[in-house]
Amino acid sequence: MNIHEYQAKRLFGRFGIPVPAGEVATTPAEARAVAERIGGRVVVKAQVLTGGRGKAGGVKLADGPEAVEARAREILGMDIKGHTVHQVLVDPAVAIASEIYLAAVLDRGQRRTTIMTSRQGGVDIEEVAATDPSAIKRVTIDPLVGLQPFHGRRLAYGIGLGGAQAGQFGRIVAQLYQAYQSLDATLAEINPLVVLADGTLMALDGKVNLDDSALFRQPELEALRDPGEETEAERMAREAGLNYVDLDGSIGCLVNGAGLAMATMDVTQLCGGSPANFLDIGGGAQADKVETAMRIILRDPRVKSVLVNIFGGITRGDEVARGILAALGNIDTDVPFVVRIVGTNAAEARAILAGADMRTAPTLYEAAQMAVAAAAGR
Amino acid sequence: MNIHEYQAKRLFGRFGIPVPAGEVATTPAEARAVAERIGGRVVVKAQVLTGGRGKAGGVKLADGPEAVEARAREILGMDIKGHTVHQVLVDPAVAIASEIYLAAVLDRGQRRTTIMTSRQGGVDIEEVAATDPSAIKRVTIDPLVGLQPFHGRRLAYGIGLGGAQAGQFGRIVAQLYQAYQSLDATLAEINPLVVLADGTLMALDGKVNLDDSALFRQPELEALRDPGEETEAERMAREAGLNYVDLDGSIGCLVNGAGLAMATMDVTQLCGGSPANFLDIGGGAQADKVETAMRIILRDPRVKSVLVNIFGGITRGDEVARGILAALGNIDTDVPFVVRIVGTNAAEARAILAGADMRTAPTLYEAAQMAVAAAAGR
Amino acid sequence: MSILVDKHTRLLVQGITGREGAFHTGHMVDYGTQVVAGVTPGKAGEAVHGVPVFNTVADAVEATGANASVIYVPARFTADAILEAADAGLPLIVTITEGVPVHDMLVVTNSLVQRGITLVGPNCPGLITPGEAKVGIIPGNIVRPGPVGVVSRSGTLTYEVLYALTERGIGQTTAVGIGGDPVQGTKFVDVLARFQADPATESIVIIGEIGGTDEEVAADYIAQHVTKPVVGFIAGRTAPPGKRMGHAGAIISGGTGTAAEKTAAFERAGIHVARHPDEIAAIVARLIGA
Amino acid sequence: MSILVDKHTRLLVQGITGREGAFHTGHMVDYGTQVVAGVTPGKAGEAVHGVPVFNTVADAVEATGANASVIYVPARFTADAILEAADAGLPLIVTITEGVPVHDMLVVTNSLVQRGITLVGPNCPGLITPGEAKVGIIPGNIVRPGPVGVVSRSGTLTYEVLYALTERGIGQTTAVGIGGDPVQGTKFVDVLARFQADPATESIVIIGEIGGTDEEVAADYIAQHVTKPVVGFIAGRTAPPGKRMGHAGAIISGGTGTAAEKTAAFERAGIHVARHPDEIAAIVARLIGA
Repeated sequence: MNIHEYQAKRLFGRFGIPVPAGEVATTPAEARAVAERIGGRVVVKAQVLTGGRGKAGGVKLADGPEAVEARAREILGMDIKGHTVHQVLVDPAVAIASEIYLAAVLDRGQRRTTIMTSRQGGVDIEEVAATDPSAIKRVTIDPLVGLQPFHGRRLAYGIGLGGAQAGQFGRIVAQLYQAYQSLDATLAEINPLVVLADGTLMALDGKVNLDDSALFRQPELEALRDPGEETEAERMAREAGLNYVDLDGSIGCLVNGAGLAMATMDVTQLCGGSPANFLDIGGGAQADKVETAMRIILRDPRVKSVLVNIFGGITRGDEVARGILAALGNIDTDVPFVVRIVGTNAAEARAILAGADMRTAPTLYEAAQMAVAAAAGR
Repeated sequence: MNIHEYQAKRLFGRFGIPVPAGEVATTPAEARAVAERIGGRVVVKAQVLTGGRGKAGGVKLADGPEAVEARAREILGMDIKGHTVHQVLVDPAVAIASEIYLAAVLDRGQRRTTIMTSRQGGVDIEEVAATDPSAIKRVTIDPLVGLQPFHGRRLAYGIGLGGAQAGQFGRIVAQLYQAYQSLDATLAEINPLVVLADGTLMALDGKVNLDDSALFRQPELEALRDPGEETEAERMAREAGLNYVDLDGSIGCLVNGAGLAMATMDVTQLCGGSPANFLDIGGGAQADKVETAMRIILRDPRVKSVLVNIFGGITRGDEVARGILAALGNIDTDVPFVVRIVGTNAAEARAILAGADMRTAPTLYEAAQMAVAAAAGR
Repeated sequence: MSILVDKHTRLLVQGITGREGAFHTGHMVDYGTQVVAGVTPGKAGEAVHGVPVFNTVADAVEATGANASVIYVPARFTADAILEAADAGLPLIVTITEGVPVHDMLVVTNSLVQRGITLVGPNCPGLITPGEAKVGIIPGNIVRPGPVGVVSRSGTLTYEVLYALTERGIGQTTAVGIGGDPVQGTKFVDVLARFQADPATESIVIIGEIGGTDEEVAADYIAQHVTKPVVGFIAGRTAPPGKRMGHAGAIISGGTGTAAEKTAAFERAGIHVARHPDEIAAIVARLIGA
Repeated sequence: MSILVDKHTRLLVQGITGREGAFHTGHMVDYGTQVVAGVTPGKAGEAVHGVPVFNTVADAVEATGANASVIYVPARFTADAILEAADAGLPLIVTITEGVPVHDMLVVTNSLVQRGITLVGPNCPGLITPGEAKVGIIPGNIVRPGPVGVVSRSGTLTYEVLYALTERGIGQTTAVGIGGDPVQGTKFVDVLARFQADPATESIVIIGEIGGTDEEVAADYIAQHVTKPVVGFIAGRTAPPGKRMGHAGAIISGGTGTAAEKTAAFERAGIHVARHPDEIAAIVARLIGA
């Protein structure tokens, strides 16, 4: 789960990291009120869960309440890479001497956490990694021992800081790692960590990715989920315990298992179609889950055909077939279904579905071809 | 550093371990006031940093304020194994169904922490270990991973607990380990952890040994030090940064280095004498430290002679000798000194001391014999 | 021959009295696996499908000589369960549970690696040595003994491949599902090394998916150390970046972890890459002349 | 020959600009030790006794190829310093500092043992290979090259023994002070194994003291694995129970850790036990015919 900049900075502040004293607003009037409270020059920043908002015009400086209200009016409602701006953050503007990048990030391959920093803050770290990899300094944290002060020193001296600044940087490294650990994050990023005119450091932007699997022990974080960032279909799926991702093709996919669901999407494309979604209904027949999954797929008007791909394992194929039929009995639709069931009792399953006037196919490749053809005809 | 039962239980309570709602008193009247506040039957317990106070009559039940005051009067001022009772703890008396032993203790050999428990609470664990070792259940905690819930379960089921009682026991194990870790303890012991009439558990007695080396980061614990438990000589030594332990012999020992100081005591005994103290003055000549050390030794009227044993290493022996002379110049004493200096510039050192009319010896064994002989003549 | 588990494996089931644990214990017992003990705290003395239940793993190991564990306990208790199994000295621990927090797994995997204990999973279907032992949830009726080693991050996609191989009469030495989480106990290379060393394994199927770089690491390993023919497939060519595709680990982030990169790495390493799952068994058949 | 350090050791000094660090760096350099670098955060570019100073151990190792570190930083920073040296890949770390918290050392020693890194100390005088390298604070003028390996939990008591051996013309391969703390990086058995394997070491002196059971473990090890003659001494026969005798580890607790037990264990293991320190060198002289 990702959270907004203002939420990330609020959390960082709680761990002692210096952050601007800004506030979030959902209307131009609210933004004006925040600016009046803060006083002086402010920056109005779109809160959307995507990058590149600066280039899209979602970040603007403003001086005085009138200007703030005007800028907020421009930004609120803006569409940035498919995300509508519902909130703006109004932060006091600060004089920036230079910008640093700092992040704690999960290193899956090493099963460790890497802390990365670079003097080239304010830009994507991937860009720095591509153009000037030696500018990035890294330390790797052993989860059994944890962050030590020397890690902070290596990073600070590594990017040329010294004196009191190196000391403050080391404290921020420790605070960021503490936040990353305590929040069950897989990424905690400050970009930029700015050097102010007086030489002290401040986190001007923040990004946090949270581990969905740990939200059960982070109830406060679960509450930060932005419902506006989820499509209606994604919300329905999440509430039903289905793994679902919206895509923009025309072939609905209903599959058991995440790997098989991805493979089904891939084969659909290989056959000249394009998948409308990723959907993993999980293990077992569970007619109610199948029905919810079908409703989610069919509410998308772009869906021209549905490809059902089920592997019958310990769950028998005929049971799954009956579950599908039961679900279809409750849904009124004329979108064509292509069903491919393989594995345990697949023959019985095909017989059941054939009796219900559904197209079936013995292989995934053939099923995908049929689904693509069915969609093309509509 | 050891702390009193009432201090240990107060700390345990802070980590969530159930403890009796008692209070400490330094006078019979205070004890009576505590008993009146608590109400009902209470137990009056001598607070001394030694075991065996029960057998010595330092723990007594009392019903009603009069009785409490009388019992407190009996116990306060009592001498238990050389410790004078200055405080009593007045705890509400509870109905005890059975007693459990539970402790977290540093295992030096394994470089781990062992948590031990036994159904034979209320007696010394060493006694149980000697008579019925299989009654003791142990788990070993990897400091890199920490205590896990399964450790508590293994101990609980291991001593035959079950159901809700096993659950509460597991929580107390976790709380005790948390206390042990957070307080930088090398021992955190609950003995007995009692099973009350309703089946719940309560820590009736507590013992904590703190790591002296960690007191710098435990200022609150440093404040728990009981000055009454230290001799005046020990206090002076601690404040001067000397390692000193009071013993009851007649040969004062002044040595540089802990191992050498112990060896000096041992040789004194081997030669028929008995050491009056352990004293390590540490590295370097430091005339002021040597002087303080001498004053500490000489304030003991039992001291009949002083054995000075110095190894000159990087510090030269002649410098040490001059330090000793300078110190002696400020102290008025007729106790005979035997000085043995070996190592760098030992010959020069002996010459300097010979000029000052001090007995010197080339070996520790000979020096000890001379010191013992000198003491015997007084 | 086989890797990791065989007919001598003495299996212990943690969470045996739970719904999943009890259900799959039945299937494992029916398959002929030596399931010697189960553990559920507080339920010592009970039995599930004839398997005796103990309060702790240590008790179970002492009483039955179990030498492997499979874990079905809920996610929030899984780290504790794995560490309990490790502490009791079990050299192989297979964790089926999905949804274990990443930070729990960072601690657990690092500790187990240092102690030389093999952890498979979490969030995996487990492993099966056809005709000998089934540890986890891979259906027993879709495999048969034979010369192909299968390793995969997926569940049902693997079942498909196993089923297709078996339908063609091509059996397997062992099939290992290493799981779809970002931090796994066993990685592709660990399994590849074992298949390479196993004389009965003649060829290897490796099924990867988007997210992380383990497929690239596996490709390097295969290029350098694996002499047996390898057939590969990567799922998620059509997955969009930044979205978690079911598995916690199946996510393209920061532009890395794409199917295209992984497929290219496989091809550079000389792996026979299938365009779609149906091709996998066919390529294997061609390679081993079945 | 020698153990752990020799003329090829490229030593780094952590805390080199501190009072102790600078003082002993001078002595180590004067002795002929290859002291190639020092580390004090924020003091890169300075020099101490001609030794260049770096901000971090990683920088120092990269610039100088240091392969061992000796630590003189204050106790509250010692765990960090040790872990920094370990992280920079140094295989030998000698920690002189006294008063490091026990819980710090629990974490540090367990981590280093698992990584195969040798930590000597803390609260130790370090080690010296006469004529080759001095790492720590053992006086260089009381040793000489020769056939005796010395290992001890003590400082000055060891110096005494070294001095007495040297006075008799009996030199040493290496002398190792493992330190007087309850949790140590290197134990007696670790050093004994190295002396037993070192062809130049003909006999061994082991000096123990009250507290813990490492002497008993060492005695068992000697009985089983050490074929060279061993002379032993235990300090603290007259120490009272429950009192810390200077060293944090020198305490008799719960009735164990007494000198009597340890001496008995030494005698059972066939170690030649000296009654008092003056006897040690005499017994060694007799044993090796010097």
